[in-house]
Amino acid sequence: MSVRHEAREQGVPDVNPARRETLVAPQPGERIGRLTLRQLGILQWTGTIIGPVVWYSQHLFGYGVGQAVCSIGGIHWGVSFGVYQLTAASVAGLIEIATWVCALLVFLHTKGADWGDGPPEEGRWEGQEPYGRLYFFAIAGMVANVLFLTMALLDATAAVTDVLCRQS
Amino acid sequence: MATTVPPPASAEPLVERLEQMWQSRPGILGWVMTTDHKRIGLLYFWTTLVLFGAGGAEALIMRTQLIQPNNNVVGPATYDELFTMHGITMIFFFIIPMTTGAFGNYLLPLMIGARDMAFPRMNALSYWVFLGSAIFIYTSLFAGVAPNAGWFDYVPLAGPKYDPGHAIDFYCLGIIFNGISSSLASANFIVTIFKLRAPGMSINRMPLFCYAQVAASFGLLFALPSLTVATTFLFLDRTIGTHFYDAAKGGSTLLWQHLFWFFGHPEVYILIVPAFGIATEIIPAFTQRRVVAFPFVAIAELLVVFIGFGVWAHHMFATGMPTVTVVFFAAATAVVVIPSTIQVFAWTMTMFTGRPRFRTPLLFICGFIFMFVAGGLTGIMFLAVPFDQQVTDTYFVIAHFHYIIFGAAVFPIFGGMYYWFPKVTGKLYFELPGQISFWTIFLGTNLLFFPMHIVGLEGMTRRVYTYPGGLGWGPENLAETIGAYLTALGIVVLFANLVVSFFKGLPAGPDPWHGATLEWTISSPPPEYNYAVIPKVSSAYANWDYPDREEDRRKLASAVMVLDQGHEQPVSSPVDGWWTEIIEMPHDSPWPIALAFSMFLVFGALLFHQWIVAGFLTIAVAYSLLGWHGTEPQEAE
Amino acid sequence: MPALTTNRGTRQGRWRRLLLIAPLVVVLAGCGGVQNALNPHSHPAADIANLFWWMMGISFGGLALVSGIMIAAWFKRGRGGTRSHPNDREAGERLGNKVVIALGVVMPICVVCALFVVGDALIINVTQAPARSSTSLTVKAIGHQWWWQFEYPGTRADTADEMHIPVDTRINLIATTADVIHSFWVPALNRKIDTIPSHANHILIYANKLGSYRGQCAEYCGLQHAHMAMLVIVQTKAAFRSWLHGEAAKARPPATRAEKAGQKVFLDGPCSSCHTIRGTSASGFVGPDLTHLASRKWLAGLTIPNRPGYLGGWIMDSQHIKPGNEMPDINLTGRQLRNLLAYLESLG
Amino acid sequence: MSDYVAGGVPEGVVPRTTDARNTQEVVALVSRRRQPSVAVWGMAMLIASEGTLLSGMIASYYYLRFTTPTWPPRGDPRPEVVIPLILVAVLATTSIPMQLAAFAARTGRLMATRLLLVWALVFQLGYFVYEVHDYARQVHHDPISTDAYSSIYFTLLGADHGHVLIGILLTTWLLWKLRRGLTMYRLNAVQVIAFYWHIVNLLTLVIVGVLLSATF
Repeated sequence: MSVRHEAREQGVPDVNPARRETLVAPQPGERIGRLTLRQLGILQWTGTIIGPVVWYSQHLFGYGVGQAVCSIGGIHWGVSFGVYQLTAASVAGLIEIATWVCALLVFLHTKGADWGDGPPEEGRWEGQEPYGRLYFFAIAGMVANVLFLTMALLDATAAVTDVLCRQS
Repeated sequence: MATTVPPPASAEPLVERLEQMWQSRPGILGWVMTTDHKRIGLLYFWTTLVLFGAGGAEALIMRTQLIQPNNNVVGPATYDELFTMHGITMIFFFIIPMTTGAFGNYLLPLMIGARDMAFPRMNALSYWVFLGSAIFIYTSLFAGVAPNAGWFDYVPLAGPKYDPGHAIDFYCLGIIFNGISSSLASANFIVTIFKLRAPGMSINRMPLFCYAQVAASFGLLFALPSLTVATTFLFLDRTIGTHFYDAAKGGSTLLWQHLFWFFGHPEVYILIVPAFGIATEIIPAFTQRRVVAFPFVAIAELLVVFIGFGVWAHHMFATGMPTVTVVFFAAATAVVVIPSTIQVFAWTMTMFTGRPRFRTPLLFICGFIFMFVAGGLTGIMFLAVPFDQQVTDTYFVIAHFHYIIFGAAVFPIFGGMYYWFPKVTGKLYFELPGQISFWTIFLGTNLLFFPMHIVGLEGMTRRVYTYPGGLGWGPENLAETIGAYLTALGIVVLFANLVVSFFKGLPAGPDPWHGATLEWTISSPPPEYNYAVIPKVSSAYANWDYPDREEDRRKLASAVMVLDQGHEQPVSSPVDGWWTEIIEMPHDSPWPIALAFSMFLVFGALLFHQWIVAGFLTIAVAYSLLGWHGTEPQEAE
Repeated sequence: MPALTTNRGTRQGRWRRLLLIAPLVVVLAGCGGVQNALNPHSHPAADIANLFWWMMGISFGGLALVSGIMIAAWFKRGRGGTRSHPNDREAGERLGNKVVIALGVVMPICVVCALFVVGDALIINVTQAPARSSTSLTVKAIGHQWWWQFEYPGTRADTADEMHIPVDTRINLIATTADVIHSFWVPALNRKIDTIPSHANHILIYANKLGSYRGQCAEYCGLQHAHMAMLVIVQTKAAFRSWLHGEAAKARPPATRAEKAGQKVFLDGPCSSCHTIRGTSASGFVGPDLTHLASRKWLAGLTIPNRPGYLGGWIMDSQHIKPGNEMPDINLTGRQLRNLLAYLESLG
Repeated sequence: MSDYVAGGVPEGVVPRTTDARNTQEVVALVSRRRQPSVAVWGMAMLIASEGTLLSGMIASYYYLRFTTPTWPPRGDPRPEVVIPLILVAVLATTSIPMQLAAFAARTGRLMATRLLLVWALVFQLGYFVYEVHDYARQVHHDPISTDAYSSIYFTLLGADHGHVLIGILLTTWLLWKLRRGLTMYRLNAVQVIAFYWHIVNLLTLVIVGVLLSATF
């Protein structure tokens, strides 16, 4: 006996309440809170895309500086590793806080949406920012930026505590 | 929910029309020239199974050798070839092609409501190239010159001075050849996922399996070039006398390690992320609820691969890099853990808040979660650099990554085999033997891998072909060998069950599990054209939106959204899934296999340093490419 | 690191051992093995061992937590849970999200940050390369396929596979290689360090207890990687000083006729092209320095004990004992072999 | 969309490109396209992979540089600056005719497309021929097997020339294809090959810059 029948017998309804929302998608240019959909869209992509880029640049930069400063080829440069590291880490950290705030704003403005809300059925309102996607990536961005921020903090800790070029 | 079987009367001509249009040639030609993602997926499946058998046999021989101190089943030379081939086979020729090639190829287009991959002929090419590379590298084993410097093949041991002969040339060229296949496949997956989703499937409604596939594909696309660079440099060092890795001439042996692990660590996540995807499809089906914290899981699957690109040097903590550099990577290693914890709790809480039914697939997923957590926790330990430096290159590490790779990648693969068996064959498997196979494999693997933690802490280093008595390593190794054979037995039971079910199993019907995703809306096995009506999607678990499925059936009856004017496929916008275009998909083609074969010849010539011959053979490659692009779609009919 | 200092640490380690993992202990109990990372005899190794016991305790907690949730799910199999539509956003989702955020994001971040600070900001200061001038003795370990050479800079001492050090002394070990990458690892004394071609790596070696500790090459280095072990022999400072003095001296000249004949065999035969005996014309550098061969307990990377029978077998048929090693099988008559053995055994 | 019966398409959807039988229809179709075609996506994937490959080589270059006391090591000639820079500038200008060709094809001006492609091809060939000759000359003076510097130098330069060669072959194939009119397939080809050339020119600039960085 198929699972579906079991479920029916247990009184599971056929219609999914979650689809309510997807039908009442916001109209073009409609204001949600203080922001328009389009602004929310920009905030959402900022909160999702910038964080990773910044973290990875900071990571490769830090690795490169370490390699350069502590190797025969670069030791005579006399680069101050600590300064470079702390600057890079703090700049990256600040940017990630900013992007986290972007994601948070989108999240607050799209409360009550469901991550599953997609674009409204047919090709109408093309180019609008679907409600569900904003909400979805707002959450994603908040999670991601927290992780990148943690890494920036740990890097800073390391830069402070370690003796430069002491062999591990 | 069956939609197309049996189709409403008025739809008959349409469906017949689609069938004639999409079906491959009959007989063997239909398999050689096919561009059907389902057939290619099956080809991948059978090929990788054979290679899995080879890798498993190698593992069993090694365990037999280590069953007791100073054992002498195989000599050191053979043992070195065995563990090298075991590593290469399981990573490059079993898990990656199985999770992406087989599962991904077969299921991805079904899940996103497409009729094929974005580049069907390139899809075929990536399979034939994969087969070619497998034959290429296994030739070395039968020729008695198998690679013998370990799967990460450190220089200078793998360099021209300490490993003359063809063994490492086989390694370099085989890996590059295989890398071509994986790169093609991953590019194909990415484009398919972003462009071929059924209209309405916006990116936040995409099944998590597809998130896992796209994460793994991006990982492969950006990690493999590093390996190609590394192996190319090594091949040049070995053949035309360059000095990339020759410390005496200004080269650096650590350069190899950096290049290799820049590929090698993302690789680890590339191995397990598609398995995460399989788990996140099985769990909703057997708990009858959508995964909790869906956005968390989706971003976690992407993040684990992305952050995985920042941790490579934690395989090199014992090489004496500056502490500042080492700790830098330890920080990334610390954070790369979080995405995995997110997923673990999402899975377990989905079971807890759902209505779990512990059939075999879900059992395998539970086993997967247990072993993944166990292996992940030992992984967290490695972020403490001193501890890592103490246990790296010991059996503790072997235990760790086998818990990850066998526990977290192979368990979901087995679970997925059971879960999609009815969809692929149209038959139900037998439940009791399935559960027996699970418990045998679960106990076997834990008996096989847990004692490795202990013996590693007791100082047993990896890659030793034997070990002295009197160090107290005997009992653990005996237990491990018993576990190995127990695991093998369980795997035999598993496949025996599937084979018997294939012939004697009850008919499954389109949707035995009340599964969540689109592939369960169509008949089992799926028709060549996958979907008679391009399905309507209004949530991530489309098969549970019964009104949509009803609407699809009505559309078929009135010939709406059928796209029967050729190999037609709707194309959508990458993020929100607006329907933007209709494209014509290619038909069967002989050129992919021709191209793969001519590439095989070129690599063969390179192996014997016949540069001139290789140069002439590239003409064959060019010819195949010209033939490939000879007929344009509008000339096809 | 008060919580992780040697003495209290090991005691804590011991009872934690008993509390945490009965099953693991049962297996460990049998073997206080001579090459065991959990049986430390220096403060770096002890800190690492204690760190491990802490981490393992926490890990078992985590594993229990996840398994607990799955077991709880097993008890509500087939029933309970949500009665609502499978796609319903409400059913149990809030609880799930809370748990994922609390246990899946917040808790692990705290744990890994704590571990990062303890491991990579504190303990690493003990295990990383010793600061210049913080050590009172330097030893050079050179990896060969497949044996270890030990030099004592400032003296002429040059021995193989058995490294003598004084107790309670901070030693700066310089690890290098003559061919491929090896890894110097004595688990009871400190973590491992790779030997990179044309590159010197430093590590602190320290032992707080007399005795001999086994170590092994940890990085795969070719055919006989399995037979590349070494012994660290910890002596009192006085004993070490006299040993070093003796080791630095030239070889004792042959006394008996057999020994003289043996020396002739050694110098005329192929031996001298690969081996050095200081004080004779033999100055090969492929194999170990044999000046004080008889003072060693083992041969060929701790593969066989250093007794006449084994040594004779090694000379005649080393490829059988250790396939692939650099030493060719030597053809000698019975008399020549006896004389050669007599000579080599006299090199105290 | 839901009233799509085989044949007609809703507003905003590009119908089957294979229906286009002549240039006018192609232009009409492509003018409705507001999203890059699947072909462009495929080329983007290839470029991502190739770009990573060359970045890996460039990273190796600097890794070796930092592990070597003097760079270039004694005995290796310093790379010459002027001529390579001029040639790269010449090569970079070919991005212009390639892009113009793409525009021309999009508006259906077939002959213009052909001519622009020929223009580009001439310069590309000139660059390639000189570079190959120069490469042979340098290898003769300072063999690739001298030391790590010469190894990475010639490998990096050779990889770059290899990409230029592939681009030349693609342009040639494209001209040969365009001898018989314009189809959607060939239009896509023009666009993606122009895309490829922009990236190859960019990579050449970067790589030459990297190699010249040894002189100061």
